Amino acid sequence: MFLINCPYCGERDQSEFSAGGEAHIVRPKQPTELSDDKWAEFLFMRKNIKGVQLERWNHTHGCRKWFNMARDTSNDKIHAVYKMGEKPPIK
Amino acid sequence: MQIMKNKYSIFSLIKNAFSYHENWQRAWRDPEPKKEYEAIIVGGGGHGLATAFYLAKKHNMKNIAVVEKGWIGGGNTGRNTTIIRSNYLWDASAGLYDHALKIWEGLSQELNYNVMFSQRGVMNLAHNLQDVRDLKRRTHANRLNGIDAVWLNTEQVKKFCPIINTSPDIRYPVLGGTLQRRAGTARHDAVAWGYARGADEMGVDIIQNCEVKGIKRNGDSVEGIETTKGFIKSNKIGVVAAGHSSVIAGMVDLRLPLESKPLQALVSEPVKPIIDTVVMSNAVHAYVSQSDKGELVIGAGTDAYVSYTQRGSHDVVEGTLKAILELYPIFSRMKMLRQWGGIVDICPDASPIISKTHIKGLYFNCGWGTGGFKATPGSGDLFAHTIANNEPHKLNADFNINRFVSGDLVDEHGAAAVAH
Amino acid sequence: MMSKNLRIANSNFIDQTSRISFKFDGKILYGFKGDTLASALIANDIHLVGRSFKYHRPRGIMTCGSEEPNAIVQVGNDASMTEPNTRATEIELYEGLEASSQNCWPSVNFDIGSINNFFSPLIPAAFYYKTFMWPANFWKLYEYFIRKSAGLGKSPTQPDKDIYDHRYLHCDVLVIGGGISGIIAAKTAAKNNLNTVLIDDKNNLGGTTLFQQNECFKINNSYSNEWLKKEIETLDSIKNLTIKTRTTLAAYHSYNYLLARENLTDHLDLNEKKDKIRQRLWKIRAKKVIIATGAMERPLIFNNNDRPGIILSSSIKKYIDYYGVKCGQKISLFTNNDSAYETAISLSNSGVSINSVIDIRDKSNSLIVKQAEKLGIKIHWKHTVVNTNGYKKINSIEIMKLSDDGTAVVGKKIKDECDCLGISGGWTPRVHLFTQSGGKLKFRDVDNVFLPDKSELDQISIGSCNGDLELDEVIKNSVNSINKFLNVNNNDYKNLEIISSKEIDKKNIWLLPSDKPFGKTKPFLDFQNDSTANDIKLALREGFKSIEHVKRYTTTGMATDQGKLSNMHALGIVAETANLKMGELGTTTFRPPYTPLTFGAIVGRNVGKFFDITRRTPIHDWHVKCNAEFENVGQWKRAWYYPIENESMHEAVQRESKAARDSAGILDASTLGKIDIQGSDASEFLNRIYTNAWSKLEIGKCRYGLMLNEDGMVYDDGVTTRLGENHYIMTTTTGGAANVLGKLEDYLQTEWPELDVYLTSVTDHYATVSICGPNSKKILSKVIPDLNLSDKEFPHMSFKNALIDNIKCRVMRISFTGEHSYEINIQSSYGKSLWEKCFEAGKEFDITPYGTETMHLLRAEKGFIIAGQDTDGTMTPVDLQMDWIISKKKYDFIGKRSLYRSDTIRDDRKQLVGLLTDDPNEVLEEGAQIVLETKKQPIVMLGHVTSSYFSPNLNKSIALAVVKNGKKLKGQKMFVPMKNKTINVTITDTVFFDKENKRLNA
Amino acid sequence: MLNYNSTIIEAKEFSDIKISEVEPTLKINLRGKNRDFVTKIGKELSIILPTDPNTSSGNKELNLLWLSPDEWLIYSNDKNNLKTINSLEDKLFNDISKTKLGSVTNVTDHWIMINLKGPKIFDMLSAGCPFNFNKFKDSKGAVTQTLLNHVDVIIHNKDINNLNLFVRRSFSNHLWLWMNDSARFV
Repeated sequence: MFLINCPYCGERDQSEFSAGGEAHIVRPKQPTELSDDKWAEFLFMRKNIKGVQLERWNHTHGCRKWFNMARDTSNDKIHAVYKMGEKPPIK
Repeated sequence: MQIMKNKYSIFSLIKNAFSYHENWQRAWRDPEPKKEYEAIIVGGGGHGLATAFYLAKKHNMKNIAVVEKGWIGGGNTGRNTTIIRSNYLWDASAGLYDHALKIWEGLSQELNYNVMFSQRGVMNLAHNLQDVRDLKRRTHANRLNGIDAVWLNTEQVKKFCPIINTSPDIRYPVLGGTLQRRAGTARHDAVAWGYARGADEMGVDIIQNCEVKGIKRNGDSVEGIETTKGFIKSNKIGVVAAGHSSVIAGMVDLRLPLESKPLQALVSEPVKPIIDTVVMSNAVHAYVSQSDKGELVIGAGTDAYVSYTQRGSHDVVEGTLKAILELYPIFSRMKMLRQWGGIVDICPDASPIISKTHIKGLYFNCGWGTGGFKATPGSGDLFAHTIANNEPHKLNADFNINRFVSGDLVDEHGAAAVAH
Repeated sequence: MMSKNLRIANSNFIDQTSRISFKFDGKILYGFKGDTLASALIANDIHLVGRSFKYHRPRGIMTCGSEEPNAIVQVGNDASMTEPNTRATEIELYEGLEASSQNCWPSVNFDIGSINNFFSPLIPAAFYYKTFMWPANFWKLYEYFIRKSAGLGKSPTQPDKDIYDHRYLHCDVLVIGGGISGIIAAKTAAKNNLNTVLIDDKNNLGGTTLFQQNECFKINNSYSNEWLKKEIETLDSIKNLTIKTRTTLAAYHSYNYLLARENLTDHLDLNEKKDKIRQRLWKIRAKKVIIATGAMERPLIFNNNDRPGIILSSSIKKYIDYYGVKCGQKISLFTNNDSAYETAISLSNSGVSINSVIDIRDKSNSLIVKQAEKLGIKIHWKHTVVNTNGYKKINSIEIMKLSDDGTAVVGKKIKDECDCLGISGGWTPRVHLFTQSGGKLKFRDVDNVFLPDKSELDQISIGSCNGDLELDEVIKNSVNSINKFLNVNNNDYKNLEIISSKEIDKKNIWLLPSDKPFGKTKPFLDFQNDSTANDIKLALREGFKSIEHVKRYTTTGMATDQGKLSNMHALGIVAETANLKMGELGTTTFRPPYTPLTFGAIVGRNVGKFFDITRRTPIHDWHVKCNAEFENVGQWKRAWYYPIENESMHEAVQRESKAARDSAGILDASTLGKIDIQGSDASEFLNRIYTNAWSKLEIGKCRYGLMLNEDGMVYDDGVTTRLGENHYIMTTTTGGAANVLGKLEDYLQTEWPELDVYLTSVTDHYATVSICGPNSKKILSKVIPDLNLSDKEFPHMSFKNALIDNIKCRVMRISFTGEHSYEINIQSSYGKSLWEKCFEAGKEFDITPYGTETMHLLRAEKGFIIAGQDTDGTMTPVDLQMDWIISKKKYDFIGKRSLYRSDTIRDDRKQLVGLLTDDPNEVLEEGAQIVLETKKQPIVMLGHVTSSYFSPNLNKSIALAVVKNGKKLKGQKMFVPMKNKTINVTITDTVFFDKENKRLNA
Repeated sequence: MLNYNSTIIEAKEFSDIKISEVEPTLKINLRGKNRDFVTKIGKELSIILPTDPNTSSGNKELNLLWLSPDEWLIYSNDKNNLKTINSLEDKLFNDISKTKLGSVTNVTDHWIMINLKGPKIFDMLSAGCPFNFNKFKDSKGAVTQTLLNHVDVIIHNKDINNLNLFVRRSFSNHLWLWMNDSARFV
């Protein structure tokens, strides 16, 4: 079980959180302008990185806030957490 | 090049007993990669080895290689709970999985390797009214697709597997279930080893400890792979890398609709026979069978996050055993002997991809999620067909990558769920 | 009657004043408090305790701990309390203990299965892959017998009566292992004000030092055991130190999250166990972890090394020094290192005669060996045991001289009578937990051990599990690394004077040679699974090179001890045979748990009524009182139907459905999700999440909305009411409530942070009472007299605030049944009372309570969908023939784009339709498939039945279904092929009842 | 006259734990982001809105619990005083929600408030709660939202070994039974 540092509530057990998948996939502002392929990219295609991945988590059973996390999917090490709208701390 | 292997049988065992078993041949060679192959299969799991086997056997492509990062059968092939069934909802899936099931039924003989396919039946339980509707819907669809599946009421469920707690007082009482008698389990290692031995015999090079580092392409077609054992040329590359599919795809900037997640399983200490079928329950999330060795084989769920660590969170294991004890309170004093995790690549519609890509000569077989083992022979056969003819077989035509663009998904969440 | 002669008097750990009676294989025996089952059995001269897995060879107690491969017994014979595969070496003796041998029939002494031993040449490793293939359909039969002979103990057949519990624990420092280094660590940590927890799997602290009373191991001039005893005594006085004995660390996960099982009652007398927690699983989150799990002795691999009476040398030492039990009268020792001499000295100090020590080394000049020689113990240097004799108990060994390169034996054979052989193959650090935690190992060549190397976590390993195998190293190195790790400076152990025998001469041969041809020998590796060195070599010969392949092919290391004893030798022999360096070969992964963990402990008290949450509505008790049958909807209990007397479900539902349309019905709708929406952008927000437009909805009006996923498929639906300019209340489906709120919050926080909108769940704040039917208006006017219910003042799809006895409530005039109906929302504490009030007021109209089944029937008569029943995640609003609800004006809403993909715009998709059976009494089965052609194979399925009922109000069977291209097929005859018959149906409109919606205003 | 129904049976006493429901105190959920909102609330209630995570503020009548950067829970100590409940809710609603400063929602019956007293309450909680109470124990006024046996709860540290625990009404009966069962074993 991870120990996750919620940017708002502090360190909590993983069971209080839920994972929301790859981060920084912005919903297209004008979907109707997009081709089916581009829309499919947004809907389904994922980087699914092995290594440091930027992803969304929600403190479901705490403050209910969404935030982002930089986690190495090859060893589950969490490098950083940052609030929605903030820039990723690492490239 | 053909290598005649000595046939396995009780007689060969007796014969070899006299020489203290010192004269058995290697099950497969350990060759160095050649410069070039007709086709290269990336990934030495069951699916990859089966693909090579059928390429050689049915499509007469003998000059092919299977490259494996670690040791063959060391990925999900060796980590799953070996459930085999074909009671899927949609026609496309039914066709795919039943094709596999039919091959399973003669596989030990086809490979001259006992894969211990044991048709002890698979039962899916219903715990609420929507479960009942969904399972009945599947049963009807299965029947009309020629797949044996029957609906059992609670009493019949109890009769078929007496140790299930079917009391109406439990939190989610068993309201009935479906049974596919032709379904069952098989010995996972034997599948990989049997296909490897068979493919090797027809000349296929199985190259272990050989990791793919890059894919060389020339414009819109592939030319070969960069590996830890050097460059290997080929203009047909079939990728069957399960959890690592996205990693390989990334080498040619190809994005797949996949997420790789931890899936856990566990076994108990071995005991004398206590349950002689496979029981699955999606709603309560528990599924269990007993191996020939006597271990209870229990599949847990996936975690919701991406991970390549082959470990999952303890809550998932606890949740699964909670469900097991709800349905089988007699197992409370049984002990967990070993738990482990695999990396499963999951598609949004819980159906696989067996498909060409927009890059010429590059083929992907992935997205099997939590249920790939059961499809191993069919998947290999159809992927071999797709690679050999550069066209999908009609049975895997619907499982192309393009469905995620058109929206023509094969939604099997109901039939697949996590329980395999 | 116990043979006293095997029990010597002078043990400090056995209370010889309290005698305990127990049963083994039906025979009544006696032991003492402090015994394990194993020590008690040996004291009773019982060595043969089990049969091996494959060849059913007689096997005896081999160790004194958790690595025991052979002495695996069934405890108890009560159908609900029996426990299989329990290690005799770990069972603390208690009054009333009953244990029996496993895997043998009829008895451990005469076991039919042992015939397998005779056939053993025929069944080498993995033989089953090579046979049982002919005739093909016979596998079922073969397998039946294989399964019967496999398995060890027996599963209980009745539910467990014991209680298991969980407890979370957060500490600064967790010390695993209460041996000498663990005790030093715990003491240091706690004294430096760190909240410290020390756990050990034994019933007391001290590890092996606890009984190490030997001239060669002294601290400050006292025996090491005496010194340690004093240390232990000081522990109680230290605050913020918690000590847990009988607690086994089961799993070490990332982020220093660990699971430990505490045994609370297993050691108690039978009559004391009741109503107590049997085992507690500690879920530990530690800032720092110190692993001090020690090392375990290795066996030696030689021909017939598996006979009862062949015991690890260090275990023989523990049995004599700790339990005061002699493992034999004439004992020989076989070793490749110094530790066997400690055993020899202990034995001769207790007056047990030592035949001889067989040592494969050329010599050893260490202190301990010298002392042994002083005691006149005979030593065969550079010799090996080539064979052992004795079927059910060892009675002699055969010894020969080793060739210089150690690969062969030379000279003449010496026969040596003995009734016990102690073996010592050196030591293996217990690195299991370290590797579980993700740590990487390094290999040390001089004594062939894997040691902790790199770790991601905040942890260290100290003592012998870190490769310090000699007393002075253990203390010095432990103290240093502890101080460094905790960043403290503890000088308590700085200037200790330590005497410790040093082992200089080392030699190791993984597979010892015999005078017999290799093929004829049986050098066992994995004693429980019966895999031998021959099997390993066979696997290699057949091309299984990876250690994981070898392990799986031979099943070495897969028994209930998970290879604790066999893994190193397996690696060694593979490396030797394939001549690789062991370091390069790597090791197999140790997976949790460290020792087998009961399911019960993992699940804790989350069984029975605590298996899952049960949610109840404020009116629940009333439903119970009125004998409602309940339906599980998610975690909710909802009233399903209310049978009167012995009404069947069908009868009850028909009655309820009729009553609701003829006069009045009342439904508990409290489970519907309710979300309070406030903020200046509330309307815009609704525009984006629903398919239809909201800006123009007047205050006080209600509107039905449909919510899609981004992939365009129907997700949830419900009625939303505009309470004020910037204030809405949204209802969701019962099952969807949590997900919908989560999804909406997600969009607000991540996609549209610019929107000024706040969502608050009020699902539990309100009880919702729904009254429907022609008389609903009359009833409501009695409940809320001062509310104007005229259609003009209070039309369909509108809402009013009201007071009932001064309690605020909201009344919506909305309908899911097609009847004139109202939903009253009142704060939950008054819900039951309001329900009763409405019921009272409705009595004169025979108001009838109805459940979810009737609700579903009534809405089906009207063709209203239920998300999740009539939709399955593959249906768009267009498929549902609800095009009207998709705003053409709106630029965007969730899922809109997906509706225009090549597949979703097809007009021959599966679409929602009505179905009527030709025979009005024939009710279709939900889930049944629909076809146009029954003759041609393969049968083409065009759709399926989603909802189906017998409608009492239309007096015929009705159904909803999804059918390919259904919109265009109205009036089309179709077939529903059932198992034994085919039902003729006709596709119709989805609305069956009151198409003109007259009744809404009736 | 409509009468009040509690979800929970009678108060329970165990050796070191007392568990009792506290009947309907006013509970209001507050949402808001900007500074005007914060100051406005301060004025309305003459209590400073706690903006530090996991903290609370309050006076004799009212407690303000921090739930998230833009969410708070108000609850009154004073029992079943419908008048104050309605009036305060209306007042806040008019001054906060109607003026678009934030949102004000009556959640009086959404949450059941259970009081836990005694030296062993934290042992009882840790039987099903992953939260680390080591510091929380000793910090009066501390607030946390977490899971207790898989149920969402808000816990307010009123005083030494004296907690107010909030659980959604439909879960309360289940959690109540669980807590009683746990209390048996601490």
